[in-house]
Amino acid sequence: MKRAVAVVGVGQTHHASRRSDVNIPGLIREAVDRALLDAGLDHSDIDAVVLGKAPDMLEGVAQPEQFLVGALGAHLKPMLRVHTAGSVGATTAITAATHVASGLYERVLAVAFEKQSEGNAMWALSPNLPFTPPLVAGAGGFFAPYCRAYITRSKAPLHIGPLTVVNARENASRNEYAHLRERVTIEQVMETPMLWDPIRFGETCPSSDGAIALVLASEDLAKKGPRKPAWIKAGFSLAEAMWVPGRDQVSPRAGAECARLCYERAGITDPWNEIDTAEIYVPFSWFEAMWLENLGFCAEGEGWKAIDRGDTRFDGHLPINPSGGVLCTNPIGASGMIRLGEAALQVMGRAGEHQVEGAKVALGHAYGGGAQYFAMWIVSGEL
Amino acid sequence: MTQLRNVAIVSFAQLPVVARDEHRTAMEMLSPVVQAALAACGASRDDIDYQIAGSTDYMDGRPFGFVAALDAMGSWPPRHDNHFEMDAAFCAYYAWVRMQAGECDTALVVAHGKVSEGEPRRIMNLQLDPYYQAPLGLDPVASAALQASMVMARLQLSDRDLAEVAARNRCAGAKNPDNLVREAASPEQLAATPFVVDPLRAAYLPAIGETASCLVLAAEGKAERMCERPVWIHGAHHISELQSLGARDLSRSESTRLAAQRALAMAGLDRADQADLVELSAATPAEEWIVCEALGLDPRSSTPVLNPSGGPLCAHPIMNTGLIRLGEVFRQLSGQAGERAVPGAERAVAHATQGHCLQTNLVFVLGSQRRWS
Amino acid sequence: MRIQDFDTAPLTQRQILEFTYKHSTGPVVGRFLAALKEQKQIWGQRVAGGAVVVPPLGYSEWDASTAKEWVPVADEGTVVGIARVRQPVERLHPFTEPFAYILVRLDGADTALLHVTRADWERVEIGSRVRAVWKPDGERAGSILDIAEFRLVE
Amino acid sequence: MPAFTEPPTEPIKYVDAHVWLPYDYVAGDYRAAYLRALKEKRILGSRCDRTGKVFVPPVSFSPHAFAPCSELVEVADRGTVTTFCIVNIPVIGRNLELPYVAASVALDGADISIFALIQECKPEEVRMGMRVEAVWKPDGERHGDHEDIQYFRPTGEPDAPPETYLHRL
Repeated sequence: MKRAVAVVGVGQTHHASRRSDVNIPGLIREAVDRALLDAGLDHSDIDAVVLGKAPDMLEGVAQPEQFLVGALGAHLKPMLRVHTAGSVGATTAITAATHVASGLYERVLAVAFEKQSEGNAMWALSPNLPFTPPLVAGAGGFFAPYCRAYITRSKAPLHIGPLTVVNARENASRNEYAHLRERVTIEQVMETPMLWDPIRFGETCPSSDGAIALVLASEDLAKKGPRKPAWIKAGFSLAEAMWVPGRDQVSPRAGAECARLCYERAGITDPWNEIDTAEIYVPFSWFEAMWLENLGFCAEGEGWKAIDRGDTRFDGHLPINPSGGVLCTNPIGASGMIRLGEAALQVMGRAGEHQVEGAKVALGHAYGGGAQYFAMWIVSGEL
Repeated sequence: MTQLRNVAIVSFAQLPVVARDEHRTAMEMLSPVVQAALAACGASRDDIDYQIAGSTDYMDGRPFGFVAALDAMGSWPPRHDNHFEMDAAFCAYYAWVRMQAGECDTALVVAHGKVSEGEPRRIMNLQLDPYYQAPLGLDPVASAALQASMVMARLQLSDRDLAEVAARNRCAGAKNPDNLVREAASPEQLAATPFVVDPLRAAYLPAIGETASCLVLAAEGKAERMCERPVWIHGAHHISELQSLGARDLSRSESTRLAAQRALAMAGLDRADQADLVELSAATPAEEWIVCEALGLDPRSSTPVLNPSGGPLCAHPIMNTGLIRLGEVFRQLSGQAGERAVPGAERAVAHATQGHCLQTNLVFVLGSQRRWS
Repeated sequence: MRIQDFDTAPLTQRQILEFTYKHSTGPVVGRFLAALKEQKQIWGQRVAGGAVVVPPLGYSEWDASTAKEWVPVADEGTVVGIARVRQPVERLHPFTEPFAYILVRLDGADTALLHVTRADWERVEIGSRVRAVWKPDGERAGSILDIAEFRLVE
Repeated sequence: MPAFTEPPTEPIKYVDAHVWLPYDYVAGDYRAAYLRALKEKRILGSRCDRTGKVFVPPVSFSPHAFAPCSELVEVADRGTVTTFCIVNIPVIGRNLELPYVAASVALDGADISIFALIQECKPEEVRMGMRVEAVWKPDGERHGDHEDIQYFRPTGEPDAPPETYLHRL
């Protein structure tokens, strides 16, 4: 990158299945106001706005960024709208960071939201269309076969999925913004109905309303801010085609390549030991083990063992999703940016009760499409 | 303005705009266009560092419509990628920003939209806020008419003033084989067409159709090797305005004015009329009056040449329209405009827009020479 | 076999994407709509700089600042923009007969309200004075359409 | 003078928006040929001009090699389950008895798997590597759409060896 860029403000809403106390602009403004307050700035300090969200059919407003210009403080400013499926929140933050890195902009506001309670996510995400075979219901039906393939290949024991949920909920209990904050036991997760075998109801992300905003600033301005910024050491978004013979949806090449590029630029040679915590996009329990391998934290077939050993717990060697992650909070379009924002909070030392002690370097990650879109960044407390 | 990186358009391809292609999906329309754009600049798929697509799910009639574009663009091995829910001209802007950040040297910018599958008037109603404006059923034709009534009142424009602008576009557009509407027409003929939503007549509405288009951008050092006559970006900027139609002066385009001001400053120009030609995404002659005013241009003047392509009145493939403006400037300044070539053209302005009543506007300034040495 | 060897008659299919969304209104839009229903009163909000915005959103679209106090405005005002819809689109437009969209600057407001006129669609002009025609009691549901239309003030 | 000092404190909580959008979708010639062939109990794919890989359903352009797929070929109506899930919740618009098995099936002769239903066996009997074949609707009842293949069922052949499917989803 041409110049250093930092996160100087993070703001998010309280996430819930229904935020019917606010409308769409109100939800966004809750996050934006908090991010600006956090950065000690106001709207007049912002040069441009980048908005991300997943399919417009979730809320039934087409290109809603247009009606949200006023709510975003983007009137008479540049404003762009990103949509890269589930990874969109992360891609949006990276797009905003690139604006600052270019030297054309000093401070850019990145915002992502989803207000799923306005519609029906299942319908919006997988309507039956002519000429295409009806898929199984929902994203879980699409991804469950890949979880099965992972289990078969890695010979992972079947409690790993539920154990991942136990860790996530334990973490979310310390995160005041999380949607599902009740602690659960492995037995409780196992008792929930099997929706898409091997994925149980209890191993599935919720459908949430929520928003997040990040303020990104150039090096000079970040240093002047009231707080310690999170420096973006690397950030990339990669994608791959769906119908590629031999494409491996369990460990997609785009994800591995994106991680490799991030490590290379951030000067990381041993992610397992050099990264202090990671916020990774786990909408279904088994993806945590899968991504640990795809991201190069663990060798192939070893991801589940790290979970089984407790290494990914809040007090483990590499705490994964100290916020509770997507398994506890999933406003789809915002989820990716929440990962990146939570990673930033960790290295700023301001994650509150879910602060990982001494976290200096963190990874934020998201994916989307048919495990095709990957976007991630590495942030550090040190420039 | 600080020194920026010289970036050029090195290739452009599109399909002729049609009302409906019943034999190909959006993706089947896109692949050959990408292939043609790459072939035209001698690039292999792997020579491209970055790709970005512009489309909308509602126009595609499905959620995640753009995901299939990864396949249509040949995204294997994995590619650095992005997608905007916007006209692809905004994607071109962002690819340029990435090059300024030093993040890539070459970029593929594509637009797709199977517009004929849906009904744009209904779909674009859903762009309006869901509390006050959308429930009234306002559609883009009616909102454009509201805007037309206001600019006509303020500038004291007559129906004839709209007809003349439309006729100029139609006469120019007759020479563009990629247009949907290719019949020249006189102001009298156009002023005789029926009103659809007064004050807009049938002939004052854009020729909505479908296509796919692809632009290749390259930074200095690579651009010269990919193209004999690269067309360099001298400046670019975009600005949005609030949506509530009653809370801004629809008869003016402050966002176009501000975007142009900054883009022209980057280009080292004072005024848009220093360009030899201007390609606008204004969808009606009334919008063209508004955008021209914001750019300091007279829509009746012959310098600079306005919309040599014929503009959206001759072909408005939604999501592609802005990108095609850049494509047209490339053709003009690189000597590939055929019969409609503007002789001696060296500098141009291209404009793209989003939303009802010119809510968001993007202005590019381009030239046949490098901007920065 | 090449694609030309097959029946290439176009294969197309119509399908309707249909869904009823439930948009939360939040406190400001929700109270504005409640006033239409219960009070037959149009309210605006004063925003930074002093302008009265109608209909209100709770914030200023100009600078994103939070709106200040509620301000009642008249249900009568001046037309600033007109679009006469000759052929309404079924299931999109609010009428099946010709009508006009209008932007009305209500007395006391600094922005214009988007609405419709059915009865006076041909006669209304920029500068015309118009007044709201309210739906009768019992038919108002808390919607912008609780104002049935605007009509010329004779 | 207005009769009220402020709007009602109790807001209208929701605005309902009935979205009604007609679309007229185009199948495209390749998909049309594929669907029409189903009527004749044939499954078509397309072969990549550059790599020879076969895509099912046929595509006009290979996403893999970014080259045209000019040749249409017929693939078998039987293949191998590469992976699957057992679904316990209903699909909108499809009347299926729960639970059912949704599988990735690699048809013999194809390089891409299709999603398919597996029936005529208990869900717990389905396994990766299982050989399955299409069960077609009877003659005269096929209309050239995806429903022409009702589902796939086990063939009873020995399972395919793991190396043929484990890394091929």
